[in-house]
Amino acid sequence: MTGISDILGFNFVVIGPTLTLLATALILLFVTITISTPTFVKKYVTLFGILSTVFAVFLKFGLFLSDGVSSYFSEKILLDEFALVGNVLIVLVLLFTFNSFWKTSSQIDNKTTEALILILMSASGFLLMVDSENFIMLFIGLEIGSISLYALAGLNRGDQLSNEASLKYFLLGSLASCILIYGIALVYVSLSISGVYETSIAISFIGPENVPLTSLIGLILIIVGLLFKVAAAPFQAWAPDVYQGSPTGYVGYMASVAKASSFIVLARLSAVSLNFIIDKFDLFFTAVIILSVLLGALFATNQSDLKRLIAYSGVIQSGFILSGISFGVYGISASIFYLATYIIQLIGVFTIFSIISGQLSSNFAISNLSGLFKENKFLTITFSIFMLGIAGLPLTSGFVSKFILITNLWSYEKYILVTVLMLSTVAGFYFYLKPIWVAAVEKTDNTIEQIKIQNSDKLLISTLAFLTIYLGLLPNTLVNITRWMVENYL
Amino acid sequence: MLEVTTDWYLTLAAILFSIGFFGMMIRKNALIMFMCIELMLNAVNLTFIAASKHFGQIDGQIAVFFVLVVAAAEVVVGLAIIVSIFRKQSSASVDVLNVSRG
Amino acid sequence: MTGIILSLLLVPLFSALLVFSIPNNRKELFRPIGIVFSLITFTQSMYILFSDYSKSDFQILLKFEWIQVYGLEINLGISGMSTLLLLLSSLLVLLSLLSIGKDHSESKGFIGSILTLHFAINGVFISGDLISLFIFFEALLIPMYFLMGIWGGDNRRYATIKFILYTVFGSIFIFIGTVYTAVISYGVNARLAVDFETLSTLEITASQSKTLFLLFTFGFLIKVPIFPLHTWLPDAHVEAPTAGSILLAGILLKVGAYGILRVSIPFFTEGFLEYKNIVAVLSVIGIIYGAVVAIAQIDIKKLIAYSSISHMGYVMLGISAGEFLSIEGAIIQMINHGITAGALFMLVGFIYERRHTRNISSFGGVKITMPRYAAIFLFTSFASIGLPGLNGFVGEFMILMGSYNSYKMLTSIAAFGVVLAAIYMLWAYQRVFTGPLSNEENKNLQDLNLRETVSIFPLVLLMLFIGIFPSYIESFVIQEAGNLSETISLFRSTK
Amino acid sequence: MFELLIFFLPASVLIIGALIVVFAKNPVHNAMGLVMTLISLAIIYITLNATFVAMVQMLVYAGAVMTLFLFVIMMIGVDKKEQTSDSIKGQTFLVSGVFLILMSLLGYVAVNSEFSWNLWFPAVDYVVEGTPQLIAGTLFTTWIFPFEIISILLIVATAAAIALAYDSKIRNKDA
Amino acid sequence: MDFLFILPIFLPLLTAIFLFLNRKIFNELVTNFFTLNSALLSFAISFFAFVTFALDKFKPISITLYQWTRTPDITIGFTLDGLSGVMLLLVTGLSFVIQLFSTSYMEKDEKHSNYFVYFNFFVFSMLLLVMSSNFLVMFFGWELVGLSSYLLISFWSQKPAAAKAGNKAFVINRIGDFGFLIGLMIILNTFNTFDFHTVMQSSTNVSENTITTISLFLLLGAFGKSAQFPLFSWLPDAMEGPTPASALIHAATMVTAGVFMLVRISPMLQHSATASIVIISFGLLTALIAAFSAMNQYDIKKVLAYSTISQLGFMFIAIGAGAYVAAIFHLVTHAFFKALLFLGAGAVIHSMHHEQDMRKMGGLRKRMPITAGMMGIGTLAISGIPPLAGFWSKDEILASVFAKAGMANELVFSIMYYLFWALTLGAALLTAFYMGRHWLLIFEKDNGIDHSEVQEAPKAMTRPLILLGIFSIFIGFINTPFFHGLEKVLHETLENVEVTHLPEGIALVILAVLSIGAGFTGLIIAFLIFGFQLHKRINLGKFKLESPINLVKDLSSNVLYLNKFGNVFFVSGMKNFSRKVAVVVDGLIIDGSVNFISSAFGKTSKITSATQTGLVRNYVVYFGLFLILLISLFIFTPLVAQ
Repeated sequence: MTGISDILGFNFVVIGPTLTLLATALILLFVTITISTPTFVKKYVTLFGILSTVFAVFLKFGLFLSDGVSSYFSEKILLDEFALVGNVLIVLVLLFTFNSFWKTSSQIDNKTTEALILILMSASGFLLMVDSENFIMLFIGLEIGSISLYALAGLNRGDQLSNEASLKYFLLGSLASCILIYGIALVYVSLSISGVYETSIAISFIGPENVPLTSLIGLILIIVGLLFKVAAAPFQAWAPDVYQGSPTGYVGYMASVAKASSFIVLARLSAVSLNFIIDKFDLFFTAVIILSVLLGALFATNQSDLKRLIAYSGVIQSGFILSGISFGVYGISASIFYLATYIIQLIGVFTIFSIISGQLSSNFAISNLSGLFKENKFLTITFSIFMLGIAGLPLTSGFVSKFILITNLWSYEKYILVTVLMLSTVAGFYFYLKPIWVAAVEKTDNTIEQIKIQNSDKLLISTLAFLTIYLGLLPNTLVNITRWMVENYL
Repeated sequence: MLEVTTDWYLTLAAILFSIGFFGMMIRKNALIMFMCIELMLNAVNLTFIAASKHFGQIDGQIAVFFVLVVAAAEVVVGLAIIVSIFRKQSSASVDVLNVSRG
Repeated sequence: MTGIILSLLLVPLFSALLVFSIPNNRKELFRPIGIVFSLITFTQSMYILFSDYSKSDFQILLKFEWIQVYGLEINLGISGMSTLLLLLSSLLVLLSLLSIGKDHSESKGFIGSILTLHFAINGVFISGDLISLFIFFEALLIPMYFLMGIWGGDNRRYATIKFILYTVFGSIFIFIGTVYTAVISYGVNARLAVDFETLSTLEITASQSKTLFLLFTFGFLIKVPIFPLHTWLPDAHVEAPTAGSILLAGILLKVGAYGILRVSIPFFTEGFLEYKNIVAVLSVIGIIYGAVVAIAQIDIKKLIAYSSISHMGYVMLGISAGEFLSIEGAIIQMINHGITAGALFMLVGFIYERRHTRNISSFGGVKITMPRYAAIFLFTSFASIGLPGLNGFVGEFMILMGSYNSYKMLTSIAAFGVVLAAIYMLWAYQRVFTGPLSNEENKNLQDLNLRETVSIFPLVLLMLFIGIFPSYIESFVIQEAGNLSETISLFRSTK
Repeated sequence: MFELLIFFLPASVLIIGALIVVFAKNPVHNAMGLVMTLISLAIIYITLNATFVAMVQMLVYAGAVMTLFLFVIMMIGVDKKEQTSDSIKGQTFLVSGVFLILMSLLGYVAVNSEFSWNLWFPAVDYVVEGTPQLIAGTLFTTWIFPFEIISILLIVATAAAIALAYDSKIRNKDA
Repeated sequence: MDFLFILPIFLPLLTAIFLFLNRKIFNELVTNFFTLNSALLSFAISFFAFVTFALDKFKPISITLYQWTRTPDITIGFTLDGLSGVMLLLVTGLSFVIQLFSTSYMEKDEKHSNYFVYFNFFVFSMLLLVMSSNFLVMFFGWELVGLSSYLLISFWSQKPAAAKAGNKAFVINRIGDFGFLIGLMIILNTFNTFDFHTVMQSSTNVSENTITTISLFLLLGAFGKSAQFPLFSWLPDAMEGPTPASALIHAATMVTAGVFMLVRISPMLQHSATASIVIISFGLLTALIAAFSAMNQYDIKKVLAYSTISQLGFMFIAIGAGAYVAAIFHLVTHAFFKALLFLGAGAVIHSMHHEQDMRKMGGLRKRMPITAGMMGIGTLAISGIPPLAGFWSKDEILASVFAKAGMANELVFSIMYYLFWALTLGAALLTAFYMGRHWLLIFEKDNGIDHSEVQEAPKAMTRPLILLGIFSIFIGFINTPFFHGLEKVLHETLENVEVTHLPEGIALVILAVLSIGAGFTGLIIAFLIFGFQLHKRINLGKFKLESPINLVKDLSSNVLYLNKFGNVFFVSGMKNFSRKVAVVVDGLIIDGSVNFISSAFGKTSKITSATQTGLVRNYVVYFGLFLILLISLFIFTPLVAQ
């Protein structure tokens, strides 16, 4: 007997992670409003919620194993490998950043609950985004996530930089959303569809050579909207300002969750929707990649603020990841590997920043690091590992990801891209080593204030550092996972 | 005799979108920039509805609802940000806020 | 044997970790631990040297899967040449640990960095495929960065960054070359097989061979360093602490030449035949140029650094000539320059610790206060000049004799380097050691103490031994030099 | 003729309104311009058979959202002059160029689509009226999930607004 | 007993090592004991080996010690034939005599034992050189004598001049070695072996061009070691070293290595006419320049140094003329009388408390009769006064050149060789003149300085002098026109070599008379000027000879300004050049371009990051610009819009 809900494809396992996060947020809201709650309750409720989400993702795995790739909710929600990996990434980001965003939130007077709700909600939004099969759904998910992030950036209201970050992020983000939804509208207007798979079907129906210009532009605008979120040049302008201004404890989460979900969606677009017409976007992607890598390197060289530097390095990394996504399926698997390792390093770096400078502070000049080695060797070493990982030095995961990616690019004969990417790596060594120099090498008399590092932080950072090294030495498992992701699309 | 086709509406939407974009480029007042964003979202809505009529599908109009809600939500957050900034420095001009740069 | 191969990697790493994990208040433990473990590595290298493995071409002894879906493996192995270099590196690490003064020997980071460097160096010489070679090649940078950065001279920031960027710039070419090779190999083997055994049977077209040769060789040449790409070296040497300089000149420079011999020539022979003339011309320019610039130096370390450029020019000339004798000479010259330059830097370090200056003009007549030091310095200088009967002569002699067949004019010009070498080394010796004791500060200099003498002495013995009985060291490289020259002549005849 | 008139009249009001939004110096005028635009859009929607959407447009946009805007404008004061001088020389020039080119390009894109439509997706003859019934029917079946999910967006917006604008110190002072 | 001749080679090395290891323990006496006995022993063994060898009809013996390298097959091997046998005796014998002298000369020097270490090491190197059976071992010895001479010259290295001189000697020798090295390269690549025997045997199969090239490069080596023009300026400077060492190294042995080597390769050399002419012309040039320069030196040792250069020139002339036996003969005789002269000079210096300026001597004959007598014998010998040693050898050289002229098959060559002969004769005359001046200035001319404190040198010094004096008288008889002793010894060595023979009969007599005449003339002129003070007794005023004589004096004392030329052009030139290269090429161009790239990148970075203004509307403009670019890309590129 099939009810209406079966016809519409209702399945609550598939949106289980979203619902769990939502429920956690609502419980938090409820307990805060009704009774005066001690902070540790909030903490454990949040933690419990995140752990349940992990469990929900496991359930989703089970569903995938039994049903395979399938759509739910009248083709609004899609369960495929991208969605699964995206879910896992987002949940892991939540888990890894929990410590710092919890500490940051608990330091904001009377706004702890709101901050936590915003974070959980944004995660649920991004989860929806990677799950969505429909572009409108994608847009909604993106907006849920982004709006929370705009607010998070401005949560430290006493700080002008934080306000500024929030406003800039909001204005530019909204503009990007406008462009994205306009792209969706153009695709709809030219193909009368608005879905990931539908696009692919429509294109194969009319033939790749007959795809109307309008839908091409529409797709481009969608991609631009997503590229904005990952801060690829020339849509990178917001990233350094926002990273710099936002409360340090949140930046790790903000940067990694947006990047993870946007790239997963881009990968799916590239593998599914653009499957037949990917070569038409060749020039566009090449331009974006080269611009990202060059501008990122150029701007980063001149930075004295560490958060801005990481932002620009993110621009370069976006170029790298995008380069794999834009050409063929093997490249996508390489890019996802890259993405996963990069996110680990990114979170690690920002966790360390927030420990050193305090959760709420916005500015983080490189000179803040001076004397770090004297004060805390653990942080210095792990920080160096993360930076070297981002730089792509062998024995770290950064090298493996670069190697796989470049190998794929080379086999697609993208020689120019390879050259540009490698040149930026050289430049990268200049500005990635600069903070290490200040932190570990330079002899200085002025020591930074005493750093108190909690055991949980220590555990978290060492886990991330270990992962960075481990994936550099034995990357087999993760490579297999990323390869499994794309196997159906070969 | 000229016939009003879907293209006309689409062109109108494109012009509206461009004007919104133009406003984003020249104005410094955050409030007005919001309004420009509203203009652009409305251009999108116009496109959706024109397409909806063209294809005889209702989905385009449904999409407009979602865009509407998103626009409303954005306005709420945006205005909240402006209020928050205004409390701090009594100005809503975006150009004052260029401490982080370079 | 596989166990030893693995322990060559793991023992230095373990010892580095051990040193790092000792609390700071047990300062006296750092150096002994380092010495004991590098002694272990040294013994192991000796063991390999006396086994059959060292006298043949490269053989892979250990392989394990790295990335399964791409069919990537990590291969480890050895050959005669790499065993010699391993031995040299263990010896130099051991001696440099012994030679360093108190301010370094009680620093955990310093000892640890050196041991980490040892790990990476060993990795380079036992890696059996392009990937692991590249990994270790790059991994060398990390300990060097800290060694130079933390314990370097006044201008260390500039020098360190220059060193790193230069090397990284070179290594991206190696990286791209590796990727290219892997992709070609994928087309044949359906996996990214880049181990040396597969590569030696991999058939590649002439144009690919040329491109790949250029890519790899360019990267390695920066490390050598060859003439117009050399400017990182003097800066790096001047700023690096003594132990860093010893290892940099003694082993790290050899990595480039090793890479060319191990990768560029055997696998991309056609490219080698195409471009060897350019390399040869640049090496000869380097020989003369390095020597000429060395004459004008006022800093002893810089002088030795430029002399290294000149000496490594001989190595590159020998390699690019591609004759059996010249390649053999090049390998031997690599070892010999490692010994001699290491010893020279160690000696400069000794006097730097006493006087805290390396400026030639602030010395003069030091022989009077430090006769033993002066004698050893003179001895080492003569080894560096290439006096027959000492090690420096053997390699240069073989290179010149061998290269003459290919490049008559160039080799004759290169031979003039021996005259220039005598000029700069002896002139420096004259200014530092002879004449009256003019500077007050030099009057209270202490001669070498026991520790310092012990740490320089093995090198002195080696200089003499290799110089008098080169056939012993030769026996470890004959096979490889023979194979290389055979490959080259085979390609030359088919061309 | 009537068709043309019913297109061009609201269309020109719409563009004038939009230009007022962009160019007016006084925020209240801008807001009024926006209202003009929104209302004329609603009229266009009606001509496009989207009656329910037109109603919602009037209520939500022109009503609620604009009220919000005006409220904030009043709150932060209308008497402040905007700094209009440019920090980059020739910016206005550049921006006008960008504007014109962008507009023509987007227009071209829109017009260019006709070819493919007629070939693959010709305009339909029948009329789909955007009545509440039809919209509700679709919204609560195939679009039920996004419709429910959009509530999260509203919660997020609320939470964000509270977090950003709600000042506990002021509340404490009042209390 | 074949290996016997190896012992004298390594005995000095062992002594050197032994003394070096015990230098802190042994006092002077013990050191002297060891070194003298070792020298005597090695001479005795050499003598014994030579006698055995002579009894075996001078059949060469070869011994291979061990393999130096496997590929190419190079061994450390030694050979004993006539040539090396003579040199073996010469080196070990002289080394003993000179060490005997040194024990007294170096008395109470604080580095006494070091001196003997270096000395023994030098003897070892020299023996390595002469006993070698292949080019490599010869090169070993070749370079090691350079090293030991460096050590001995800069023995008193706290004296800047000594250090400088040692340096100069080594570097100039290295220039020669550079030629030697290139010669070796060509040899190895032509013959595939270094073995003398094989190389010489197969040299007939090789084109003359190759032979000439090899010879010329080896000749460069010989020029360096034997201080021939233009590489001679190190030898006068080398006089900064201890005098006995100079006697051994810079008179008797090391400097003759070039001559030795050329004789060694004579089977090859004879095939190249070009090389012969080059050798003879440079030899003659050297002989003349050095003789000319010696005329106006006032340093007691420098005169001898220039004289040595000049005499070496004679030997080169002999080789160029194909008279290899004559060259070796002159080498041997010269070794004795020049050692005698040097030791004599050493004795004088010792007695004069290290005063070397001849102008502060004069009239020492009465104070130091033995020394004066022995040095007189040396002077006569070098001047070619019969029947002393120098006469026989020098006469043979002159006669050979003359004979060579007769043998030439073209008139031009004939005339050229006659000219060479005449000039050589002139050089011989100059030799007699400056040597006479030398002796007269030291022992005869009264400078009005009181030398009452000067005493005869100790016996340890005079005994060697007497010994050498006896040799200087009689050694010439080993190879006279009546008894070709040396020729027989060298017969096996020069088996396939066409040696220029002396003219027969009356021609020889006339030549001998001419040569004797030259010697006497030179001595007489010297006596007239420095003994008889002729120029003071007759009035030369009306001839206005002052300025030409002063010019000649000036040129002579400044060695034709060749040293100054060399200093300006090569030493300072090299320094300036390298400084310019280091600063301009290395610093500004190469490193500058590297730094320029990085600073350009930095500047670009600074400029471009100015676009990140922090203003939202600017960011939106970037957005818009890129959107325009994108859309026009899609509209206008054929790639996208079909």
